[in-house]
Amino acid sequence: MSDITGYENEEPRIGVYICHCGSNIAGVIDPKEVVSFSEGLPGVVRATDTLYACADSGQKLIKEDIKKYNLNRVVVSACSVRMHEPTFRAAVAEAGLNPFLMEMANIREQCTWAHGHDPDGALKKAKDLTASAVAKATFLTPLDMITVPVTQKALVIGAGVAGISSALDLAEQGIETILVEKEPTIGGVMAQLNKTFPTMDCSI
Amino acid sequence: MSHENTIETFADQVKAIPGGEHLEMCYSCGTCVSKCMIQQKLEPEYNPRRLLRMVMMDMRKEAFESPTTWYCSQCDLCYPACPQEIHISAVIAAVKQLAVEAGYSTPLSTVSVDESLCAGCGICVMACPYEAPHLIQKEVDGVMDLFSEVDENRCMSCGICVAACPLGAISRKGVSNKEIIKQIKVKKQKSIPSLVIFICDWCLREDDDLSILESYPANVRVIHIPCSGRIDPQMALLALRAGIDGVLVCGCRPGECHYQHGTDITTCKMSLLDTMIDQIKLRDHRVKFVQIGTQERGRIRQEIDSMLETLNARKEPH
Amino acid sequence: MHAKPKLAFYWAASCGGCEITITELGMRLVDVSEIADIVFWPAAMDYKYDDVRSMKDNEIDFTFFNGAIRNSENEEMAHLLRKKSKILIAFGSCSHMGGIPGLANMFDIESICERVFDTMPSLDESKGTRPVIKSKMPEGEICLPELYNQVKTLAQVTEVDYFMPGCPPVVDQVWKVFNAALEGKLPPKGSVIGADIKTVCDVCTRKKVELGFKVKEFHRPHEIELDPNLCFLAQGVICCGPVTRAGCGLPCLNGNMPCRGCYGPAEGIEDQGAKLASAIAAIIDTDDVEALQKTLASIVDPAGTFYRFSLADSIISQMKYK
Amino acid sequence: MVDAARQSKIDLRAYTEVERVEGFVGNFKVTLREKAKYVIADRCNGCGDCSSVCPIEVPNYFELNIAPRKAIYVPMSQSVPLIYSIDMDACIKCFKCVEACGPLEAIDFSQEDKLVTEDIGAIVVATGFSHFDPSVMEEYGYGKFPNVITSMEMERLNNSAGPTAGNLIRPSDNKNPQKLAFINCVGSRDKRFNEGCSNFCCMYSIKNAVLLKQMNPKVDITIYYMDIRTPSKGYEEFYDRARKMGIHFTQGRPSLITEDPETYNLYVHSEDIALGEVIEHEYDMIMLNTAAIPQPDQNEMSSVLNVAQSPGGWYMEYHPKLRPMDSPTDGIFFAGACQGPKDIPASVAQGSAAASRAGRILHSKEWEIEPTVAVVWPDRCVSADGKSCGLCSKACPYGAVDYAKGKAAEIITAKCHGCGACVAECPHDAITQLHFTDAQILAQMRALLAEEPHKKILAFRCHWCSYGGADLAGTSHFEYTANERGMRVMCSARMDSDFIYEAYRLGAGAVLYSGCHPQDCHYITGQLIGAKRAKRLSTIFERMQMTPGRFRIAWISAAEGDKYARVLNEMQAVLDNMPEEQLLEEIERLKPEVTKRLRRFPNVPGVQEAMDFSDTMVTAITTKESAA
Repeated sequence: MSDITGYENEEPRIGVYICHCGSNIAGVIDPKEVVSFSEGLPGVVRATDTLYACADSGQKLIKEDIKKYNLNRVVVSACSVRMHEPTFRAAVAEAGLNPFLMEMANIREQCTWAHGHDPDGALKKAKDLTASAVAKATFLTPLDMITVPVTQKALVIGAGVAGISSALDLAEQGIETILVEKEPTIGGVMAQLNKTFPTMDCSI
Repeated sequence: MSHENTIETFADQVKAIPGGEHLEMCYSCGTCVSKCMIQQKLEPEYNPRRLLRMVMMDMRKEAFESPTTWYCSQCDLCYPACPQEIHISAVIAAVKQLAVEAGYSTPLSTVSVDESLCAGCGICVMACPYEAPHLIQKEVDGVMDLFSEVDENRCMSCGICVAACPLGAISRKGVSNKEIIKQIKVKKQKSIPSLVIFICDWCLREDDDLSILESYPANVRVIHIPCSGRIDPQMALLALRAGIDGVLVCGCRPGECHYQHGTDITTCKMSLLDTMIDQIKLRDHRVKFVQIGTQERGRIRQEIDSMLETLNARKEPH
Repeated sequence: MHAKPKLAFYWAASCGGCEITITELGMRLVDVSEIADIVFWPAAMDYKYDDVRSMKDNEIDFTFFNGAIRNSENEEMAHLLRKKSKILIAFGSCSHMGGIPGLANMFDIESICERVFDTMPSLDESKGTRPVIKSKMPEGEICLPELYNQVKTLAQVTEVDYFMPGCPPVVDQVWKVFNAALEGKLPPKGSVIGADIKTVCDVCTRKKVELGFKVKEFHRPHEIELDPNLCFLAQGVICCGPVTRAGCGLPCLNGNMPCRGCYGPAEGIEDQGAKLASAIAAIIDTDDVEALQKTLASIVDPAGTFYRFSLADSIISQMKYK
Repeated sequence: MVDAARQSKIDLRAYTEVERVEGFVGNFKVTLREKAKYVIADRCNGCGDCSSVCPIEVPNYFELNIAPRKAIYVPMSQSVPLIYSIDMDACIKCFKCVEACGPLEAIDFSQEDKLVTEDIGAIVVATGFSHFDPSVMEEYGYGKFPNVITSMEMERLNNSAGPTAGNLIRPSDNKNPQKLAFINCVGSRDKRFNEGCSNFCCMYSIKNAVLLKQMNPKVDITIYYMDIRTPSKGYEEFYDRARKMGIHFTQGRPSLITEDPETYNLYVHSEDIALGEVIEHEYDMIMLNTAAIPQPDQNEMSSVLNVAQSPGGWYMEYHPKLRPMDSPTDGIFFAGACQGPKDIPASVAQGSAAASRAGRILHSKEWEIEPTVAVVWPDRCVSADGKSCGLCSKACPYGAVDYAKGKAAEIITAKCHGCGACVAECPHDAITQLHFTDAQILAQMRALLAEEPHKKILAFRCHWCSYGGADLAGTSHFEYTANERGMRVMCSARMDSDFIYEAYRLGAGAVLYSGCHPQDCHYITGQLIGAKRAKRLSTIFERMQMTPGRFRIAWISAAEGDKYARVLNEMQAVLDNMPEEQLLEEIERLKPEVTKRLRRFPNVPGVQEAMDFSDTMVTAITTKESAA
């Protein structure tokens, strides 16, 4: 069950990318210091900084490095996973790596933006977060997305102006749509209005 | 670090004083200006919204010289009304504190203490909503004695202390005991009851209501006082002893007093007087205290009419 | 040699405490008798009213009249002594302001009789007894003085020259007044004598209240342990000191009890209770308007507390009997 | 409206509520409650004969309760569908309606609510908004002064289909008002009630003023406003038009309305900001433009749908800029004001946008979901040995564990949402979660606590809420201590006790255990499991006499960036208040106790390797750092 334990005998070859995010990160800490810190971490064969990791140039760099350095793990120290995880997953996938072999460290929202008053502390934290991502990356395993079937039927809850237009759009796309309204009539607040701006036509 | 050396702005100074923190939340809606009655009743230049603006724009001198800085009596009608929940009176108090530190002083005519009468009992210290009076040790004729001293920059001239002082040692021009007693004069007519109305300057917001007061004939005497807290039970009783049939004291609804607690203190006074009158079984309802809310347009007429009716009924059997 | 000045002492509705004060002069009374003649003093010596009636008008130089006017006898003697005296002094709280008997003005005479003769717990049974002014007895008709519905001060029935407050007036003040009277050094008529001008607070040395102090609940003196060095008001105990004339020498305060107000209102105060109510109301914590009534309710018996000695003299009492 | 009823692909279910939503993207099972109408829909022809004989009158919600309806009713004559229903709370069962209906026999008193289940691929939530009740604002006298009404009430009074057939009258005396005022921002942009701007009221009041002015150019209309916000196309021009028509605009938020007790006329007290003066004007009638607020049942719906709410109560979108129509739950989308106040054009636009987002899924036969699911090591599961356990099955919020005594538990992958509750709950460490394995998490922790661990605050955050909260703290620049070291798992249910013990064994200064608020949990009941465990841990640490505050539990939503910063700063203060030696001494004192509780731990597959690796990692970090 080595795919579950996550530790494969394959020697990890990790690429670490420290994003400047313009001045968002680099304005508080020096990304180069994080790069030199990362260079000595176990498994790291490539560490570098980039002005915008999410930009085409940044993604291109990662993709090229994967080939050039034969990377099998990628760590991106940049922003929140809620922001760019899909971007970098797609990037490594394009380079032929399983997308789940990419790990992010959030050194923007949860570091430089929150610790602008303490650049030294922020730098320490950025290093630790990057090391932590490297550690996790070491134990990452390739995963495949799970595919589920789709019931081709929509439910729209609420038949006010938004619900009605949504339901009409779905229906006109050919999708069976249930439009549910808790009151005895549809129309919502709009139906109660006299005339509506800016055209002053009747609401119903 | 760069921000350690920044010059402290006026706004920074105000915000550093407790209560001043929310200054910059103001979005200039003007609610405070019209909720407050000072502009209409006392000082046309009064405008808290503009004072806050002056602070934000670093207009120190203008703010220190603005009547708004000095006239706010911290009644806090505006505070619960402020949609941004700014404690406006606290911000103004912060400006005033800075103004005093800068050597400015109040333009209000404030109370003064007659030391030959003051017994140093401390009642005024407890009564004042603004902590203006305090007791000081002073040598008089070789003896150390306690006297009350009033910080004029704190005094808002409400006259609560004047009423509370047992010895009449505190007075304010215009509303001293003597000046009020002098006004208690009504042309007495046999069949018509006489009524003295002590009305606070703030409980009638509307001009309509003020004109109602003036609409009564000479048997109704209206005496204007800054706050119902200025009146004490003795004053009411003296009016009765002088032959007046009834005394109506009007103040603001609790929570709307222009001097924070003046109307509540009057409630206490009048309620104690009522209890005592009740205790000696003198049930003739000749002294009444009413509290009028800002939305109670026209209520003053009802109250005067009902008082006159009561007094009439009392006269009839004789 | 001039004739010795003549002194008279009389007690109307009173407890006798004022008389005891005079006896407390002790050996000093002997000094008095050296220079003055005591011509009437029913509490100490056997005098008859007729002795007074037989005097010439203004024959007595100084009459010290103590006690309130409760009945027809009190009033008759007040008029009589007025007539016979050059100077009539209301001596002690009762004749000055009605005193403790004056508290009876909270009730009418019938309800008082009902209490005394019908419902008093110490009575075995109610016999419906009431005082009768004239009753026929085997020995003949006998008379009782008529109880009045109102307790009055001396000044309310006759003209009074001086008022000497106190329940009772303290001995030193009595001695001072005797001396002043006998030396002809009394102040203008109508004055309060044997007392100070300012209030008890003025001479009280207890630590005064702190800035920002307000009372949430009042206590009666027996309900809490009292700090002997702190203002009573600051302890939530009602003290009449702020409105009461000083001159007593503070025996109550020294005994760790608040001032009861027996020396009457200080100079400039017209109505002791009303003014005290005003002062007390101003120190109540009004932050919570809902709780005000509770705070006020903790003042037990306001009329009896604020007007303990001056109810008969108060404006509300006068309004009641108008 | 009529289009929606006519569209053959739309199955319109009025008078129906959503009772339950289960399943996942592409495969939702939705239970609907079709409320009893007591009228058979197929037979009712909408003639209204029943209603005209009904003797009962109750206020009609549709007319803002200013006009009555019968107990058998349609809210308005243009109702869609035009089917009557009986309000059983009002009905006295006189059966006059049955008589009136006659041979149609459409009325059926035996009807009951019906629960139906539907298979659904994607859901668009468009539940709309509600109106702020201004009677709590005493200063405006609504509910006390008859001629102070809300603008929605005015809509009905001014509507040709409304109770007065469009004749605007004032309630006190039925006269046509000649002098009117509108007050904007009633209960909105007001921290006492609703902090946000209601978005459409400026245009809305201008629209009403223009309408009234068109009907009667003589009426005098004033709009009291704080700011006029007309940001969309054509809006500013509309505002111009209103001013040209002579409608007065007064900048100033009224502080008080009073009423003349005889005429019932009203006086508005306001500052005229332009003049800097207090003004007091008399009006016949005043309309309050009340705040748009979330629906009263929005909290309930939010639990039914398993979606979170922003501060203020609106539904929270996945990302305010990038994915404004998406809920955090795949397959559920928002349209219209339920996500925040919107005017009609914006609501229509968002409705269409949500349809398009949903269409992506609904036009596909298959949909991909994240593989971060739970997996069982059958050889470690004691159930296989015939022992009863089943804790995994009990913990699972989705019933995704196939558990039976005698065989190893199995995870039904399609049902698993990947919260990790079963993983952390399994007493035998027989389950792991892909992409969030114990080995991965431990390796991360070791790296974070490599240096001076006693100065660090290890913060466990759930992906959906508290991690989002930490993001928001950053985007808002709410500064907090840089000693925080964040760990991310999908749900607080995944935060294994062993992780916490291990953190203290490694010498962590403090540990934060944080997730969402119970009602916001992305995994239905995941937070409850996490919360229970956290509470248990807290008791244990208390018994160990750990300094209070070194273990902190905090529930922080993605909208509570300020709270995240505050909690971390408070934790830092706890550490700052302890002398360093005392802290180190306490850490050493507790080490044996926490280690004792970790006894099963090294046997978990992968953990030993992670430990070994971490030793090299720690060495690397410390050498690097000391060099720096």
